[in-house]
Amino acid sequence: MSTEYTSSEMMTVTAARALENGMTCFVGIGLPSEAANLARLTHAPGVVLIYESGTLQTRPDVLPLSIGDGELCESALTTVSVPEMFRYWLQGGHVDVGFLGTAQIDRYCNLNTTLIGDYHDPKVRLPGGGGAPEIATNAGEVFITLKHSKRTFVKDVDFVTTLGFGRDGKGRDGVPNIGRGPTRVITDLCVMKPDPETRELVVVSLHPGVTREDVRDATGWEIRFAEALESTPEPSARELAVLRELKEKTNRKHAGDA
Amino acid sequence: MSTEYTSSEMMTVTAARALENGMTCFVGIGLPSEAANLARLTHAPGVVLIYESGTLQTRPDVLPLSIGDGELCESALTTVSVPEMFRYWLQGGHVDVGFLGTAQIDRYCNLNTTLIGDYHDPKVRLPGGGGAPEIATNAGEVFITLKHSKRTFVKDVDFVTTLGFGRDGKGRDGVPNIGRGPTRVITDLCVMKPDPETRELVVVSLHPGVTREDVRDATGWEIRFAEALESTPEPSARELAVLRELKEKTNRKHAGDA
Amino acid sequence: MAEFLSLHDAVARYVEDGTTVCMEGFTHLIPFAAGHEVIRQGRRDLTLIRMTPDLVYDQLIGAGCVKKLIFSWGGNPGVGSLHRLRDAVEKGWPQRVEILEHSHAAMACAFEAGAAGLPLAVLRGYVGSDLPKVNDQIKFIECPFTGERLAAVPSIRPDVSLVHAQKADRQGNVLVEGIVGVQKEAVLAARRSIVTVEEIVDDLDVEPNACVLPGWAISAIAVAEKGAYPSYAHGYYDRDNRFYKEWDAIARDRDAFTAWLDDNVHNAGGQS
Amino acid sequence: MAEFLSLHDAVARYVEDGTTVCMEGFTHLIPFAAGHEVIRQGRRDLTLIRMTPDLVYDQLIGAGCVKKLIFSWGGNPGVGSLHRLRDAVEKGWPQRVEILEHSHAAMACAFEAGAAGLPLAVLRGYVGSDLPKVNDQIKFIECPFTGERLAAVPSIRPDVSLVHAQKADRQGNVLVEGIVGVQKEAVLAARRSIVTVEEIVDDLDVEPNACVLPGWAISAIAVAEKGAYPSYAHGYYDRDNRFYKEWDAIARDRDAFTAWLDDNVHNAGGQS
Repeated sequence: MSTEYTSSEMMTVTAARALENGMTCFVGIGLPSEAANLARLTHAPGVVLIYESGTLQTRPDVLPLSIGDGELCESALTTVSVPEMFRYWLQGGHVDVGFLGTAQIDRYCNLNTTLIGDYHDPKVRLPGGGGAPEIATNAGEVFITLKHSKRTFVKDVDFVTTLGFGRDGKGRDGVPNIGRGPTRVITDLCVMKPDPETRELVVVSLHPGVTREDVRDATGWEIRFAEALESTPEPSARELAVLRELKEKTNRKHAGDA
Repeated sequence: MSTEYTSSEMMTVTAARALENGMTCFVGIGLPSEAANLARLTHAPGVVLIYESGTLQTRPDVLPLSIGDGELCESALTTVSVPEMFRYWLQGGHVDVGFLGTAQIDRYCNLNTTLIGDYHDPKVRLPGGGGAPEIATNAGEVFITLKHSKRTFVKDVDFVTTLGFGRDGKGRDGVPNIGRGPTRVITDLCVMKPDPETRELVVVSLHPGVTREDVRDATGWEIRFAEALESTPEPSARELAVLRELKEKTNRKHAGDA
Repeated sequence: MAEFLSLHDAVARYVEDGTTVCMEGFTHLIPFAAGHEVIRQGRRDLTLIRMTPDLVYDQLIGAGCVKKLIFSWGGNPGVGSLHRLRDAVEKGWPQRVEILEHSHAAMACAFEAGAAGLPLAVLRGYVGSDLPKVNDQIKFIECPFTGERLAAVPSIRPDVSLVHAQKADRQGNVLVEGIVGVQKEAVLAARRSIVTVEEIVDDLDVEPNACVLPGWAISAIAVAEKGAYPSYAHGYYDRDNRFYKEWDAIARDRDAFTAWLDDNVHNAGGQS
Repeated sequence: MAEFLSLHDAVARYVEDGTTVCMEGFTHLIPFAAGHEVIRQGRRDLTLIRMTPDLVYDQLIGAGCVKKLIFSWGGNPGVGSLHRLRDAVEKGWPQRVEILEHSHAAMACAFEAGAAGLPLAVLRGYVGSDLPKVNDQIKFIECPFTGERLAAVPSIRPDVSLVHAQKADRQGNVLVEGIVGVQKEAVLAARRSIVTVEEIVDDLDVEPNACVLPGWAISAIAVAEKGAYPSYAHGYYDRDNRFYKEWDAIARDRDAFTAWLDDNVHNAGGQS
C-alpha cells in the first residue's frame, strides 16, 4: 500500500474510518461531509447521513457545496422541515454521531465558530454557531475534524460557541440528557482523544511520517501523547481512488453550474 | 316559502346561515359538521372547513361519520399532522369560528362533555373534551348548536369541560390571547346570544311556531328573552333540498359500506 | 434497525404485562390487527395511551387487558359511547380502569414533545376548564418573556407504540399517507415501536416531503393485510362505517361482546 | 386571502422603513428576487431575521437597508465569509449593523413557536455555550415535572415574511417542495406574508401530505420567475454554485460590490 497521498487525504480517510456501518451521523458541511460520504462509498454503505437542511438518509453523488444543495434532497429517503430535524431527529435522540468542523478548538474540545477577539469589537467575525451547539450536546457522541495549526488549536478558545468539556473539563458532569461529547479529533497530523479523567486532548495516533515535534509545533498548548502511541494506518488504494473520484466529480459539478 | 320542514332541519339551516363566505371554521362532528357543509353547499361556497383530523379546507360529498373519514382527506386542500393542526392552525390563530356541539350547556355557555354526576363515581361517562377546550379559547369566536331540552340546558354544568364564560360569566375577563368565546347558540327552538354585560344566554330569535313557553319548558333555568325578540327566517326550498340530498347521500354511503 | 417479524412475534417480544402501550391512528389507520393480537396473547395491566380510544381500545378494555387509560376523547365517533369503556369506568366490569384525561390539543402537544425528546409540552390551553382539577399532570408555567400563564403537560413517552401504515420497503422504511394523525410522533416518542403494514414493496416511490418513517427509527415491522379494518387505509380500503354503527349494539351487552370477541379475536387466529 | 400583486406592489405595500422582515429559505428557495426588490425600493432600518443570512442578506446589508440582524449562521456556505456582513459588523460600512445571534436549533424552535402562536420556545439547548452571555433573549426555565433546566427563547413573530416557492394555484394556494426549511413556519409566524412563485397553475396536483400553504394564510402572491436564483427551485433549476463561489471576490471589495449592485439590482429593473 505505498500509494502516495496528501496529508488532507490522510485526514479525510482517517475521519471516514471513524464512522461505522449503521451509525446515524449528523453531518457538518466541508471536511465532515467529505469524510462521511467517503465512509458511505467505501466500508460503511449503511451509514445514515443526516444534514441539518432536513434531508434524512441522503446519498449524494457529488459533495454538496452548501448544507442544502439539491443533490441532498434528491438522493434522500425523505426531507423534513428544519424545525422537525432539530426537534424530532436531533433532540429526539436519533443521532449517534455528530460530525463537526470548527474554526478554533481548545484543549478541552470546546469549539469556537463565533469570532476571534472581543465579542463587541471582533478582530474576525466568523459565521456563528449554526447547528453545532445542539449537535454537540444532543448527539450520542461527536467527532471533530479540522486542519492542525497553532491558529486553530488554542489553549482556550476566544468564545465557547459549542461545548466540548467546558473551560475546566467538567462541563458535562452532572448534566442530564447530554451526549458523551467529543470522542475523537482527526487532523491532517494525528488523531486525538480526550483523556478519560481530565478530558484534556491526548494524541493517540500519529499519521505516517508525522513526528511528535510536528504536532507540538502546530498546537497552541503543551499537547500530551498517549503512552501507547499508535501509527495511523495508511489510506488504501481503494479509499484514495473513491475519494479522488468524488472530489473530481464535485469540482466538475460546482464549476459547471451556470 | 311554505315548504314543510322539521325542527331539526330548522336548526341545521339556521346554524348554517351563521357561517359567512371566507370564514375559516374548525368543525365539530355531528350537528356542526352538517350545518357547516350545508353552508358550503348553499350561500357560503368559500367557507373554509377544518377538521381536527388535520384536513384543511375540505369539501366532502357526504357527511363524515367520524372526524377522520376518508372523504375529508380526499377532498381537502391538504392534510397536516394532528399536532400541527392544533399548534399552527388553531393555536396559531387561523380559525375564525369554532363550531361545537355539546352534551350539556349552562347559562354562561360553559360546555360539559365529560360526565354527568361526580367525577370519581359518574352517573354517565361522556366521551370527554376532545378538541373543544382549546377550540373554544383559541378560535376567534364560537358557535354552538344542539337540541333544546332540560337535560342539555342546565343552570350549571356538572363539569366545565370547555369554557364559555365561566361559572360567573367573567371567565374570559383579563385573560390574554383568548377568543371572544360563544357568540351564538342555535337549537331546534331558537337562537340565543350571551348578554353583552352579564354573558348570560338570552333568546334573541324564536323559530317559526315556537313559543316562549316552549323554550322555558326546555331550559333548566329562568331563561331571558331579548326585548326585540325576532322570528327566525324559515328555511328556503333550496336549503332544504340541498340538506335532504346531503343527508340521503350520507345515509346511503354509511349503510352501504361493507 | 427495523426487523421484519410476524405480528405474533413482534407483539410477543415487545408487549408485556404492565407495559405502557400507545396504539395511534386518528380515525384512519387504526392498528386493529395489532390490538387483537395483544388481546389474543392475553396481556394484562396495560397502560394504554391514545387520543381517541375508538373501538380497538373498547375491545382491549372489555377483554380485560387494561389497568389505566390516558386519552382525550373516548367515544364511537358519530355513533355514541364506547360501552365497554363506560362499563369499566362506571361499573368496574371486567375490572375498574383508571383514567387520566386531557384535551386533544394537550395530547397532540405531548406527543410532539415526546418525539422531540423533551420532558414537557407547553400550550395555550385548559383556560377555564375543570380538567386540571381532575388531572394532576396538568400544570401552569409563566412565560419568562411575556409573563403569560401557559399550560404544561408531561410529554408522552410510551414503552412501545403500535401503528399501522400503508407500506414498507425492504429496508423497513415506512410510508404513512392521508390523515397521518400523531403516528410519526407516537413512533418517535416510544422506546420501541411496531409498525404493521398492508404490504412490503421494492420502492416506496414517494414525493420528497411525504411522511416517511426510516427503518432505523422502528423496532419491528409486521405485514397485516387489512390490518386497520374496520378503520381504513387511504388508497387500500374504506372505513366500514356500517360496522362502527353495528358495534354500538355489540358492545352494549356484555354477553354479545364476549361472543363477538371469541368469534372475531380469540378464535380468529390472527395473521401470523 | 392571498392577493395577486406584482412583486413591486407587494413589497411596496408590506415592507416599510423599520419593518421586521424575515426572508427564509434554507439554501433552497431563497427569495432573491424579493430581496432585490427591497433594495431597489431603498428601504432603510430593517430588522432582518434569518437562520442562514446567505448572499441575499449580504446584499441587503451592503446596500445599507439593515439596522439589525437576527441569525444563527452567517456565512457563504462551503465558500467562506459573508464579506458585506463582516464589513458592517467589524468596520461599520456602510453602517453598523446590530446583531443578535442564536443557534440553529433555537431559531428553528422559535419559528415553530411563532407559527404555533406561542410567546416562547423551549429546547434542550445552549448547554455550556457562551451564546447566552451575549444574547439576553436566551433564558432558562425549570421543567415543572422533572426539574430539568431547559433553554427558552422568544418566538419569532416578524412583521412580514418573504418566501419563494415553486407554484401557486389560482386561489393562491402554494406548493413548497424539496428542502422546505422553515418557510411554512416563517409565513405562519408573520403578521403579513409575501410568497413569490415560479408560476401560477390551474391545479397544484399534489399528494395529500405535501407542504401546501393555503391562500387564506398568505397576504400576497407575486410571480417571480427564477426568483430564487442563484439559489435554486427543486424541479425548476439548480443552485448556481459557481456564482456562490464568485460572490466571494465580488463581496470582498466595496467598489466591486457597489458596481455589482448597480448592474444587477438597482439598474436591473426587477420583474414588476
